[in-house]
Amino acid sequence: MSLDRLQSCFERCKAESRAALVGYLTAGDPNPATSEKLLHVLAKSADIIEIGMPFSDPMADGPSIQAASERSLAAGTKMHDVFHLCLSVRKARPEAGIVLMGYANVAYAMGYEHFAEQAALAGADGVLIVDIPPEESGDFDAALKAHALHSIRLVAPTSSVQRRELAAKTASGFIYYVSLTGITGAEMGAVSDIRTQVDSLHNQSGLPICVGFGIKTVEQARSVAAFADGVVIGSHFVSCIAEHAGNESAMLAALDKTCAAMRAAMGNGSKP
Amino acid sequence: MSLDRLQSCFERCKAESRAALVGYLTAGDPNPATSEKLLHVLAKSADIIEIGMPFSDPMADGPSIQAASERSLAAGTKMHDVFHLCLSVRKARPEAGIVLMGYANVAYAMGYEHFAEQAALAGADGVLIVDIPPEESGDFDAALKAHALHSIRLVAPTSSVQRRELAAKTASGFIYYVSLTGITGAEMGAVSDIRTQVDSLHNQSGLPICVGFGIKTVEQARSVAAFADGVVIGSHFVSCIAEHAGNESAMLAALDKTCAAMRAAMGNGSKP
Amino acid sequence: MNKDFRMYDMEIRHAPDAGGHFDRFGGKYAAETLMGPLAELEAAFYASWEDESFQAERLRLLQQYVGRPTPLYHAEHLSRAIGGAQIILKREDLTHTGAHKINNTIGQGLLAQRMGKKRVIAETGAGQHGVATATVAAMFDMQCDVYMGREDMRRQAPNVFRMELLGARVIPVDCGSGTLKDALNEALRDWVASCETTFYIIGTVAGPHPYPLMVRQYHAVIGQEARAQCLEQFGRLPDVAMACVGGGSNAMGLLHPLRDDDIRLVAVEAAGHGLDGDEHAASMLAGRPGILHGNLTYLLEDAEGQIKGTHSISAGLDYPGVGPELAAMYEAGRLELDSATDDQALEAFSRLAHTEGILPALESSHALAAAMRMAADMSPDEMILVNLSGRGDKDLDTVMQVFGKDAKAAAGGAA
Amino acid sequence: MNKDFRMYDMEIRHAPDAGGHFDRFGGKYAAETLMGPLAELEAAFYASWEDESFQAERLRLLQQYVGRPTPLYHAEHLSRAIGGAQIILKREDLTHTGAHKINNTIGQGLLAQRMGKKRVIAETGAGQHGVATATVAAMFDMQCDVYMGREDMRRQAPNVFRMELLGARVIPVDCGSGTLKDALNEALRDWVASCETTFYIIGTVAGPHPYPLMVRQYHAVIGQEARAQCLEQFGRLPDVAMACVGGGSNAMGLLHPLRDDDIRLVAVEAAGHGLDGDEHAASMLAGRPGILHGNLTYLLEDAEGQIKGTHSISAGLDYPGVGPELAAMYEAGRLELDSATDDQALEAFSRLAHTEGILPALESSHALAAAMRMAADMSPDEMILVNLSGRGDKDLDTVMQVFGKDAKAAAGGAA
Ligand SMILES: Cc1ncc(COP(=O)(O)O)c(C=O)c1O
Ligand SMILES: Cc1ncc(COP(=O)(O)O)c(C=O)c1O
Repeated sequence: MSLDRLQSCFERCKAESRAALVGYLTAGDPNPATSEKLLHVLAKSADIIEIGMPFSDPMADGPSIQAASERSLAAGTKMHDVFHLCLSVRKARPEAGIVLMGYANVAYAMGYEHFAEQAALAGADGVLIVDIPPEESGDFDAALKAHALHSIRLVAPTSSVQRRELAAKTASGFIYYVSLTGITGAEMGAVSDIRTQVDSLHNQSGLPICVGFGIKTVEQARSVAAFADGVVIGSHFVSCIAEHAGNESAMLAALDKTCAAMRAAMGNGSKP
Repeated sequence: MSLDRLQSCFERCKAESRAALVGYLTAGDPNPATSEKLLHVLAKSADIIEIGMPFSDPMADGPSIQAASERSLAAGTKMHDVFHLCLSVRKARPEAGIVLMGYANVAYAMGYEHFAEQAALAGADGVLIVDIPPEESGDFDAALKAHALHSIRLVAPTSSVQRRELAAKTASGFIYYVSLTGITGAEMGAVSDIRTQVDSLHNQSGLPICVGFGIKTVEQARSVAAFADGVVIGSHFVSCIAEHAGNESAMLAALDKTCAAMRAAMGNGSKP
Repeated sequence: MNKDFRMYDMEIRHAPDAGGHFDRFGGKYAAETLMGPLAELEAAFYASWEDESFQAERLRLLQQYVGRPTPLYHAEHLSRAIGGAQIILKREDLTHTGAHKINNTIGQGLLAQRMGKKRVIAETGAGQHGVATATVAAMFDMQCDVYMGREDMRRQAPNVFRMELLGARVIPVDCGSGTLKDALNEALRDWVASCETTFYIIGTVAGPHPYPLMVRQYHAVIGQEARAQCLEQFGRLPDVAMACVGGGSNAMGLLHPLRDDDIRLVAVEAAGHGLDGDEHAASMLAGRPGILHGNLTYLLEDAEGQIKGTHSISAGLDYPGVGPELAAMYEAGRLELDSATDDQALEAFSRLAHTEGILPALESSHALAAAMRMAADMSPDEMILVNLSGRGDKDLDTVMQVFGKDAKAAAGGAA
Repeated sequence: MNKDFRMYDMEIRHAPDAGGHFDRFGGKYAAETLMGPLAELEAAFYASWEDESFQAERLRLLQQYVGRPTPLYHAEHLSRAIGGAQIILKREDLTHTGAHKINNTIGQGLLAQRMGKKRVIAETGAGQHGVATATVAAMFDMQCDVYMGREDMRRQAPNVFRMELLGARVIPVDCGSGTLKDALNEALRDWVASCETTFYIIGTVAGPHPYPLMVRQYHAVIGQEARAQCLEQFGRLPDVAMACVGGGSNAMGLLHPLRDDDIRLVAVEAAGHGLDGDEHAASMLAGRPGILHGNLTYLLEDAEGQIKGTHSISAGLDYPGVGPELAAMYEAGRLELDSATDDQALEAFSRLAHTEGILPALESSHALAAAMRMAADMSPDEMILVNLSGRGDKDLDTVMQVFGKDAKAAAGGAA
């Protein structure tokens, strides 16, 4: 069952003395067909795949992921396409972690219960909704729980001790530590600061801690992998799509290459 | 002496059973040299010559006489030119009536006393300042009187009985009845109305009554000449200058012709 | 002179629950990064609200700087022309900067000062909120960045100049439809990154808690004054109170203090080219509940929850959502809805100009259009109070274009 | 609310003589055709002034329509930045239509109604008087024609649109320099022809008697309020009171009610490109007495009495004369003169925008510039009261051009 799957991902990585690679792409970007191929490429290297649900108003995202949402919606991507893509990845990688990520209104429009049901049927392990904080997550978490889906929580540099505790208490699967005060794709904060935060989160919660937002280079990824349980790469992967717009094979090749490089940076065997 | 000269003009006309032709031109229009020739042409037909003193802001005048002021000032006409032109007409026509007409500020800027002195020296018989009504004319009239100049007054259709009396009391030379409520060059009012007004003015004052503003055709002139002591033609004569701009001899010929026609309309011998 | 402070009610009535919910609406649907800053803001707001010296300074500025109380004007000539109910205008158009928006920015600006913030940001549609923000930023010597959709910059050009002249930076927003919602997204993105030094001055009764509450409280002076003025000038309260709704700040400002009275409350939405198609901005009449910009409220969205493009001739109403408290009042049956199309708003604009010599904002013209329609079916001894939320100077270009005149040509030449 | 009527003094103090003379200035230098209508106007004015119901209606409109009393605002941030005397602003910019001009048009508009006139005409420079006239004409359902120089139509384009939207006809004046004086000439020409049916609403304290008196009385609310407000807010009167001077209506409005107090009164003329040359509009500082537009007063004229072309960046000050009562007060030593150049006015405009979040009219910016200069040499416990006669919205194009920005480009694009 899916609760186990995320856990096994992290355990597997731990066993390999490395951090998990958590890779993000927006579903349906640049169109559903190509997106499926891209997700399969991503799934070759990533331990956990974050599938972004496109939204018209992605206010927590920078230009790169905003553009991904726009391309996806312009190509006509609907939620059934998102679930189809999810299921396709699930079939190809039965052991991978899969997390659906997105904004509240998309889930709300479907109805939380129906959304959770579809997500579970599509083989997702967890869901991360950027704009549903613990305070508003009662109904939503209940729906996820009913379908054995993890509710992933974000913790930010601005989160107070109380809020970290709240996150630790209400989250499952893993905690996503936001490595900067800002939107996706901005510049990552100082590694030493992030490390301090992650260490203290480890003390507060038994959950794995993944770090993301702003990680763009192999060096950054490597330095974060040294202490985090997982490293999330988003904008950096997404940018392959914009860079090779109109040339699917080049797009796939570029993504494959950069995914592999990031996977390598997770530091097989190098973790203390 | 000049007081006699205006009087004799009207007496002469009366003797000829006709109205006096009072002709207006702006001094210095289109330039002092041509203006001198034009005034001499005018003086051949007109019994009384009104010499307009150009002013930058001729608020009581319509487009035609405004433009005359503008041309004159643009040609550099100064008050000494105006007086020179006046004197030139005086020399050519020792028996004609000459009235300087204009706006208060020009006289005020010279000083009323100095202005009156110069006007008298230039051979003028009277002065008509559009924007010095009897209420404001104390100092000015005194200066004119000191130099034996007539103070011509306007009476308008809007003038009350009291104001007509005031005009009758303070005017000398003649009374200028404004044949319309409006500016120079507009359309003349109904002849029957004007006649009623002029008749009643004749009852109030022993002074000759001249009628002006808006008289443009020989027919109008003839109909007014039937009951008024004098008929003032202004815009109509001035328009010869604009119509023949740049062609002095045509200008002079046109003015001559129209002056003669108007003079003929004064109705030699036809007056009751 | 001797302005009467007693008409201002400092008690917070009809407060949301602790989480900022008005019934099922509202809340705090924000990114985790903002939850800390929002809690800090909430605490600061409540503390300042209880602080007499803060309130005294706020009221002093509202009176001596903004020009409050604004008059209540009986539009006799308009009412007579219509021949029905009396139309009474609350003259927010006479405030400094020309719209009600400044009531709120004075409040939030003072709060930003109190919290030691050196920079403010804002989103703006019609530009009125941007101007009002740039204005208080200048007065309080704070840095100011205003996000504005490029389409809105075009239609409200004079307000762009005004902000720049006040020393603010206007940042064009190209994403989405280049209108208000996109500007709000960009402002939120800025704030997520800058919340430690920056105060985000939201311009309407929307956004995550405590914004809807806070903005309502700052605008409540409108209705409090109007209520007292009605009693003083007419010896009675109106039968109906009406306001246009973009996000709902001028509506809540007028209606909130009247909600406990026996008065019909009406919110007027922008029907654009008509409610049938998609070219309107009538979130309550034509939308359904959803989550956007930090709160749960009525939204214009497609079946998938994607936010729809909206249309209104008035930039200030061109927004696919509405303040959560309005949604709650509507569902509770305390708020009636009406709408006006672009054409109806323009007609109301002309009608008021010609009968009363007042050029209303195109936003306010929507409320007027609905009021005029309603008045026609009422008796002359009934009374409709309309919030004239702003003046129309900012809309001259738009209106002249519609009326078939080329603005520049008119300036250069025609009689 | 509860606005205090007692601050308004209805007695006519410092009246001119029966002929409308203030010492040797003023009078009735008008064409005979107008003398009858002027007498009729004078009688109607005096009768209405004594008529309590007329005055009550005038004050009601000033309060409920115009937005009086306007606030008195202590510009603390500006004063602190200068480090000298305290600068206090009388906020005429907050009146309906955005300048003091409406105080007068409400008065004359009501008088026109009372006299049964169905049509009004006006001259306008900055367009503010034209807008204020078009406004009351719309309200009172009178036909309205406004004469405006073509050059002024260009620099104050938004006001041209506003007049047209209010239903007025704006008639471009091409003669002369195409500015205010030429518009006045044209309006007088119209009136001479139409005086039986038409009321000429003159926009400043100039023209033949009774205009200078009448307009002063209608604007005296400014100084009467300011005086009472100073006493109430600061417990004292100001040391200096200042206003810009075009024709002088905002100056007389502020200064007349303060002339019997021990306060320095200062009128600020437009120095344009400097008083040395001819490119300014400083009639008192650089002119001499003469007769124009119906009254004897200080004028800018050449040796022959021809009126000179003037220059000021602000259309409302671009006039070669000044109200006769100001000339009289100046000669009597009761009025001090100062001036501000175009550049100084622009700097004051920016300074007020940046320190206080207020965009003043370019006219008012002249008064501000002089006040700022004077304040710097005074002590912080001294006080300068400045008439902020209007708001700067009408001047955006001019200012943006000067500040090197292409308005259209800014609107379309730049950050
Ligand atoms: C004059 C005016 N009225 C109304 C609105 C709509 O906003 P709200 O619904 O928040 O009052 C705006 C927005 O810019 C506005 O400028
Ligand atoms: C705002 C403002 N201030 C001042 C003036 C100058 O006129 P006055 O000297 O009559 O006050 C004008 C004229 O248009 C104006 O619009």
